[in-house]
Amino acid sequence: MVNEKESVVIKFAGDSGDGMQLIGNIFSDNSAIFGNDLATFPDYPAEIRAPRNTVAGVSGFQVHIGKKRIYTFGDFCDILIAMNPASLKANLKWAKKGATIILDEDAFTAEACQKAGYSSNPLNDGTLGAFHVIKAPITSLTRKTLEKFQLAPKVADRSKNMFALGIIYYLLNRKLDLTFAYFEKKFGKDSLATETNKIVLEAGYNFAENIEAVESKIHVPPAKLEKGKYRNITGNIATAWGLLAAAEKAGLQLFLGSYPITPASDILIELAKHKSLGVKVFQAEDEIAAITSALGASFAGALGVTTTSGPGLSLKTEALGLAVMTELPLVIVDVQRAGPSTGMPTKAEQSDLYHALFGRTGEAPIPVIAASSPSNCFYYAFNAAKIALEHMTPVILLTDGFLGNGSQLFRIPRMADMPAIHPPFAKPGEEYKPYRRNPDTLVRYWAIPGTEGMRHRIGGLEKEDVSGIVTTDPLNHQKMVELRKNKVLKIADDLPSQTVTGNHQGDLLVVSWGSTEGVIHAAIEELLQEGYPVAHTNFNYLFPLPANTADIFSHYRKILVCELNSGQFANYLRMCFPQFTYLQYNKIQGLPFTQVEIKEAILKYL
Amino acid sequence: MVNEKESVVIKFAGDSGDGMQLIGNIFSDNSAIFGNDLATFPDYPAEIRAPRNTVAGVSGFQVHIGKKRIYTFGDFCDILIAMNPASLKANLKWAKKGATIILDEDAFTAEACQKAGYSSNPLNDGTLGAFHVIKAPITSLTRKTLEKFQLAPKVADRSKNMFALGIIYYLLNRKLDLTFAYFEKKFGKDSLATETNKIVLEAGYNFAENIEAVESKIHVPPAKLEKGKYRNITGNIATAWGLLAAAEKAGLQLFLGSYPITPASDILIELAKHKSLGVKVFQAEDEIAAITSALGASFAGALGVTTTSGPGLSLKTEALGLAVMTELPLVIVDVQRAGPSTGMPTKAEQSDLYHALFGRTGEAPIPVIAASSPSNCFYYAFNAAKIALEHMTPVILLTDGFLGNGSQLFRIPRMADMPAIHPPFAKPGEEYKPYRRNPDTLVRYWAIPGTEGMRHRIGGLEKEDVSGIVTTDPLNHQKMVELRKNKVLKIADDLPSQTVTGNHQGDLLVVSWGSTEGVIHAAIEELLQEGYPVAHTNFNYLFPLPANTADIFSHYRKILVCELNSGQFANYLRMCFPQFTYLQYNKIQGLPFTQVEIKEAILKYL
Amino acid sequence: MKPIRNSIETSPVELKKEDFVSDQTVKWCPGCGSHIILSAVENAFPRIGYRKENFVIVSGIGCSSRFPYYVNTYGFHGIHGRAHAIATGVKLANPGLSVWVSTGDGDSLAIGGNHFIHVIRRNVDVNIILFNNQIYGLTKGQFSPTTPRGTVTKTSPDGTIEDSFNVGQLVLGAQGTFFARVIDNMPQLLSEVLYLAAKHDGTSMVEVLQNCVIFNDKAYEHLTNKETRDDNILILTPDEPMIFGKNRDKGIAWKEGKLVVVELGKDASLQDILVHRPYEDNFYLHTMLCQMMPPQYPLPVGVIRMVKKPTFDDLMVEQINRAKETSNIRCVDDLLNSGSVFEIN
Amino acid sequence: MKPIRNSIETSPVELKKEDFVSDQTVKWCPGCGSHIILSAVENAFPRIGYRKENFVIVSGIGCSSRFPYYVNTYGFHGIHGRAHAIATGVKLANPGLSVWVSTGDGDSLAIGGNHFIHVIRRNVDVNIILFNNQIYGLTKGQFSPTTPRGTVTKTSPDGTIEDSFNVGQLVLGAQGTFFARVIDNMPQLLSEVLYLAAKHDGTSMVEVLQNCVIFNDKAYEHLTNKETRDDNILILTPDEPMIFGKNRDKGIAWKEGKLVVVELGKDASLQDILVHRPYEDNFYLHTMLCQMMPPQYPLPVGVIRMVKKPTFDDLMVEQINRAKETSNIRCVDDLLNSGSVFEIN
Ligand SMILES: Cc1ncc(C[n+]2csc(CCOP(=O)(O)OP(=O)(O)O)c2C)c(N)n1
Ligand SMILES: Cc1ncc(C[n+]2csc(CCOP(=O)(O)OP(=O)(O)O)c2C)c(N)n1
Ligand code: SF4
Ligand code: SF4
Ligand SMILES: [Mg+2]
Ligand SMILES: [Mg+2]
Repeated sequence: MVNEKESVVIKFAGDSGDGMQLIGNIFSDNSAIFGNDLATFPDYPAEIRAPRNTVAGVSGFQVHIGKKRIYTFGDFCDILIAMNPASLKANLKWAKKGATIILDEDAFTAEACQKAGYSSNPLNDGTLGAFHVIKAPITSLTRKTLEKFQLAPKVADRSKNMFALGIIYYLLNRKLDLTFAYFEKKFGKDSLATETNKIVLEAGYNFAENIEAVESKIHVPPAKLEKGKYRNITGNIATAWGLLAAAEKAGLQLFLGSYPITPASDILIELAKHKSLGVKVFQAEDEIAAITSALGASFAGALGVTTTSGPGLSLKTEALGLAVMTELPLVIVDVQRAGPSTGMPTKAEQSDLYHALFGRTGEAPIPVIAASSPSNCFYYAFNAAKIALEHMTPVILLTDGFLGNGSQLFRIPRMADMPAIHPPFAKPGEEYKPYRRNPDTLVRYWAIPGTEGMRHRIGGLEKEDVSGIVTTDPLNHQKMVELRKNKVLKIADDLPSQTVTGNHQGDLLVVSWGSTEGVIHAAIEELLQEGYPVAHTNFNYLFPLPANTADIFSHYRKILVCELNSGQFANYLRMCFPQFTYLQYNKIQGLPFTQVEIKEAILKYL
Repeated sequence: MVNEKESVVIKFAGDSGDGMQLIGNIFSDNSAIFGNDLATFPDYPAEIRAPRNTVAGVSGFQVHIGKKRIYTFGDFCDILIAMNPASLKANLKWAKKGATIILDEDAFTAEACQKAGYSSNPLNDGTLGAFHVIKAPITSLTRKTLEKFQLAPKVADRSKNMFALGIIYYLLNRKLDLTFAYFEKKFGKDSLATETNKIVLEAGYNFAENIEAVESKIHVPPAKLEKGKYRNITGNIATAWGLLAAAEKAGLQLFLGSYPITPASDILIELAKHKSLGVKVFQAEDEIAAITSALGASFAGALGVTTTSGPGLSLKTEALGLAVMTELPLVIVDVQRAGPSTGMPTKAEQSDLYHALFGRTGEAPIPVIAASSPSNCFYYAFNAAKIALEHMTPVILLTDGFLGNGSQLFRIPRMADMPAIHPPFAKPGEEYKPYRRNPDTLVRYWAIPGTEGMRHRIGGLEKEDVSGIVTTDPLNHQKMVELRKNKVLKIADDLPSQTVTGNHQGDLLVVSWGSTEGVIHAAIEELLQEGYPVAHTNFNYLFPLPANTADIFSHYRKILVCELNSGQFANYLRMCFPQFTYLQYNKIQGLPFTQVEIKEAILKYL
Repeated sequence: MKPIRNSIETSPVELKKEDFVSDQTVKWCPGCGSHIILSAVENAFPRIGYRKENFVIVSGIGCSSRFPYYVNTYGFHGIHGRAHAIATGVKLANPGLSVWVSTGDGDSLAIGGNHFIHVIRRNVDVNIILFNNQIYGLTKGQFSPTTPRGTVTKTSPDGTIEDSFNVGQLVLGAQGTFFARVIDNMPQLLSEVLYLAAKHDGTSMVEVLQNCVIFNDKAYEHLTNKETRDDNILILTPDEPMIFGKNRDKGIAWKEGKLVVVELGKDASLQDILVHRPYEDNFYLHTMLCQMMPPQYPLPVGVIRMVKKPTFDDLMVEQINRAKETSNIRCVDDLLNSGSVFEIN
Repeated sequence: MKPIRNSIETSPVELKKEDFVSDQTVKWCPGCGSHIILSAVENAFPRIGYRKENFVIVSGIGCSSRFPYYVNTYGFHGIHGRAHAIATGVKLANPGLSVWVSTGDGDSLAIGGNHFIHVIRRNVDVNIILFNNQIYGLTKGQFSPTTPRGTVTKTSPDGTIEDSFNVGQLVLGAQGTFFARVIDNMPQLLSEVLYLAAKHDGTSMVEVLQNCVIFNDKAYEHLTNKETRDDNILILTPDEPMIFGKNRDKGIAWKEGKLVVVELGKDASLQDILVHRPYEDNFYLHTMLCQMMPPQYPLPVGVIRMVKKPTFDDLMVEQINRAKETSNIRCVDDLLNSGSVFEIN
């Protein structure tokens, strides 16, 4: 029997070494190719290999697949795979009532249970009473399946994850062939790894079938997606590709200066793979060298980019000021994590906003943009670069660990359809003055070293309007401060209008920015369906704000700002539009909002 | 004849090498000992020795002395000493109509006039028609006076400044003896320098007397100051001494980690002189080492301090987050200068406020305090340290170049009268938990390495409440974020109430913070005398704000926030008290407000 | 070994390894070289003999920088690259503490490179254990400034294009007074070296070649593998000739201004073999020892250099004491009333 | 000298000093050593022969870092300590530029120390002129990392308590391929050295001992004063014996693994005198030359070391070219459609 469902959330959980990320990814790809919309999120410990069987060491991967549009990786799961007691302990609270829980029975030894913090074995003490439990002796069956290869148990055990994946494939009524092909591509057609993985995957599938693990298999039909080519993509990879796309579109070389930091390193790692596109990737000695080398590259005519997370962004503060003064294009990507200080590096929050908006000495306005889904990281990275290049300014792009590591279906654009990028190159032949500006946009012109007749000098000292000569003239300083500010404010002219989901006026407008868009959108859709008079607007352009922002706000009696910090955007809105009153809903736990939380928060104010 | 005056502003101006700072200081000290209240401000070029006879190379020193209380170093001067055409060019706009201008006639060669940007000689072309001009052949008379010593002209010329000072002494009816004593103390009783300085000073004095330079000499009688001992002090020295005082009062060692930067270096230089007080001064390799060494010193049980200006503060950003997380005492002094980036290092403004309040990644609240006069730098530095030590938190103290380099009379306190400082040392014998808190203040206890029974580890990762064990528990993180915030907010309980000058309710409240206090106060006093219904409140405690702030604001129809930036404090107030509307008056020119500007701005809104 | 006696207070009772074991679960990967280093430290500390409250361990960020949590001392887990500066502050503020730094090749030589060379130049009396695994462990496998040229890592998919630092060479370039190198599989030698580091007045830099089993496994295989290690390693002992090899039949000798490997009994006799003198200020020889490496040479381990020079912290205290003796400003009241002061009555 | 021919485009016309003189007033103090350095650069650049638009000068902050304003090239006045990183970005992004850095002892060795050792280690092809006046000039006279121990300055009223860096020694410790030292009163030699620096592929570090007349006057008096200079300076010429002295009667020779000063005709003959070979990779000899200083030795000036090693920028381009040849991802459309992609119709 097959039971059709709109959407399903599956959480894979095991020890750090159990390979959960791998099967999570394989399953996601399989779902994507099958045609489901999806969102994923990995959730791993700070330690590289935390001690086995401890709650701190649990590595998880959540996938939300659907026939309908999927906006989040899901609050609670329908299916939980727990490879040991610690995984169960850490994740049971995230399982829906009645969820299916697949366990590796063999791992539930008394010792492991105790290490996980259980005083008795949860398999037998009623803990799982409310769930549909599939106890599978995964370890022993995996070993048995591989008996003929005479592998050491340690080696054989590495395939346990495939056994679990096989069970899932059965439950979700999936075929194995695409995954077989994947093994062949990855390990080679005739390799031992291909063979063992295939055979264990199949064994898991058969096991589930044989024990009739479920009354009815689940079928999540393909989503009705817009026509086109798709792929599953993480926010970090989308960011990297968006930058590559912008450089190509602008006809410039992409230069990345970066220093590794969780959760931003993957952008660096991704770009380092694409030398064939001409990108120059410089892993610097620290974040200061990363940003200043990128600024040097911009001076030399490249699209300079630097990528980092909170502690690294802090270190770039001084150079941001230099970028403001020199009015060179530069993209700074901050993949936010939970702070302050080292904080909780593998957890995310939205608490770098203050720094992005205000973290500079002197009057140093910098545009701030936030992506709001893994796949739109591509477009916002592209736009950040476009704005930086066309307005000759540093631009801060905020993403976060949820976006960066999470994945989503991405409809592949054609480069021909992407907007053009026109950097304001100085015109050859004309007399060049480094701080002469386009009177409309207030943007100065870009003269690339090596160009004849345009030798000039720029730097961090205050410069005379037009000529760029160093000066401390009082009125000139005031003028330059204002020019730099107005230049950035004028970017608003190029921004799309801010839009609203739901009622276009009324009682309550929910305001969000960045990665909370998905979950709030999902909650709002539900509330609208339930007949509540709500509306939602999510900001991607934070500074300057879209021109129609105040107009939108003026149509609602209440404005509720939801964010994963203590109210930084709300406070910023109080500065920008003091005429409105802002309610706040905040969470600072290193976790995303759940749909339930958002609904509750909204209902409180309705 | 002697003409009595309430107050006089004198500006000494010359080439960088002309020794204007020196005679400015000698004259100020002389005035202080004479009993005048006073304020001074040096104003020198960014270049060490800018090219001679250029406007860019002019070095100035302004002194405002009075019988009445002096709040500013004066908008416009009554007496201008101009040692060459460039000095005249740069400063004439700052001379009151009818001011006395003393010129070194010899320096007004055609070449020098041209270099200064004069097309004709201002001595003869009517430029000075509105002034009382004293043309003195200072160079030639100085050389002549020193003829008998057979000095090279270059050497003799170094005494020109004393000739000019002699003229001033005559004009202001001063005796020479105290200054003679000063020479003797500085150069030795029988040294050549003492003799030449004396003789030139006297020659200047006699010259003025002989030519009957003025119709009537000016007498500024001593001010009616409160009983006590006084001295003239700059803001930077007052800051250094305030820190020394706090350390002594707390019974702790003072540790300064610092890296030189204009205009903050003088604090470092001053503290390096006072090793006899046990202060440990560490000139670090950069600002990051400066702040982290200071934080290490605090961990080890000292009062850790770091001093800097804008670019340096930027670099300390990451370590500020660490100080927030470790909850150790630390004072960060930022002597603000004009930014952004390198900006105009020798000019000042108040534009680091955003960074002080918001320049951190993650949720990282740090108290911010601003001194508002050179002499009260002593008290606010003391209080910054007291708050840091008693509340176990980093504290940012904002001063600026005007305060740091400017001087003022300072009534010398007795250490016995300074408030006690009680750091929350952990009690020996009790079980120690690094993040256990005093329930009233939320302050954790301080266990100094070396203490028996209190070994513990702290750091930048999020820690479990009480135990301090590293954890990523979601609710713990939220709790810790809130505890750190509330701890800082509770500091407001210890702050003095915010006070108001002028009407206690009514039409217009002028709001300022930091170094603009004096000039605004002076303007308000005049307006009050002229019968306008105005009031003024100046903030020294910026975060948290004094508890009665909103109450004060609620008594006025209009609130005008004046600051030397584009409106950072005004925006901050919009966040804190969105119920009020704020008008703004801003200036971003590297110059202080003048009294006239402030009055005009206020009158516009009255 | 005897407790070290200097200005740091020694423990009145004899301490044991257990006195330094913390109650925190050690979260390094099973098989990580760091476990052995931890154990060596726990062995060395009681032997050093200071009161247990007088040990402070400071670190930056990295797998290696988790170290302070695992030793029961005062500890400060700092921010990335800044351990040396924090430690400098701790030591200057309180010279009665025995200050240790645990750091990684990224922490000390990438982001922390400036503090690294400056703490060494100043000769602040701190003891540094540099876990050199030639990789960024905590961030999962990017190359570091000690990763050999050409190595493929996550961020160098085509191999790195830069030479790595030779740690000892850089230390000596920055005028280091103490440099030792140990491999993580030599706990005994490490513990001994740590003792000597503690005893040394000034900055002691102990580089430990540490295997990262996850992201750079077997980087030191040729130095640890039973087959090859004896021929690839030269264990330095003060005042002993530099002899090595499975059969202890090879040695290091001078030849035309260069060091060469000779075979005892074949092309050299015992007298030809250089005797190791770490305490003689022979910059060139010590640098050469730092630079020697397989395949041409064996890798020297042990203390390569320990020479005397005044420490920054001692001199700071001296200047203060001298000022206290000579100045008549003895308290802040004196200061406030010094110089040009006048009175209004 | 001939124009340098490499991948940087040479000027089609012969350039003159005037081509590089900027229209800005030079604002250094009269008598400052920097004026001479400026003049030497303006002399050297035309001889180097590149198109004038291909020169870029990058700097940090300090008196020395005002340099870019005074030379008519593309220029970037950066922030304190970061010139090397900015210059790295400029060169990597556009290898067709001749990239120069002007920096001070504070800028490069205090705050910028980390970028200093890393640019050298990577051997990025930039040319660095380090104005070493042993003081922070622009901030008015605090000690720097090159200020000799014991010096009284504004921030060391009782004398500094730290050894200074020896620039050459640090450069070699960081694996430098090119190091030269010149005194600011030798414009000719400087101009020649700058030419060689430009010619060198890799990081060229030129230390100029520069007199700060205001805050550290006469720091190099013994090296510049007519009486003493000839006996205190050894001018190095490639392939020439190391002879010096007023009467050119002294030389440098080897003795028991050490360098010694010998008197020609007295305790040595011409054959005993070492011949200078900057291009031979003799780390030890080159380091010794860096360390030699009066009174025991003369101070060597000129190019001490220039050895070959691949440059970072060349290798980066090589890897990219190789990738372009081999990869089938040739544009972003290729990338977007690579790997696991599916289509909805
Ligand atoms: C300012 C900052 N930049 C980057 C990081 C990310 N980060 C943490 S540890 C590390 C490198 C660790 O390498 P290493 O010092 O060799 O330590 P290991 O983990 O190998 O012991 C990096 C880049 C950080 N925490 N802070
Ligand atoms: C981040 C930062 N810190 C400090 C300063 C102040 N500062 C400017 S130049 C300088 C040192 C200059 O010394 P050096 O590099 O030797 O240059 P010199 O002026 O001697 O040529 C310092 C500390 C600054 N501009 N920026
Ligand atoms: S990642 Fe490497 S260095 Fe880090 S704990 Fe694991 S094995 Fe050790
Ligand atoms: S202060 Fe010194 S280094 Fe700076 S310009 Fe003047 S003389 Fe030259
Ligand atoms: Mg490492
Ligand atoms: Mg200098």
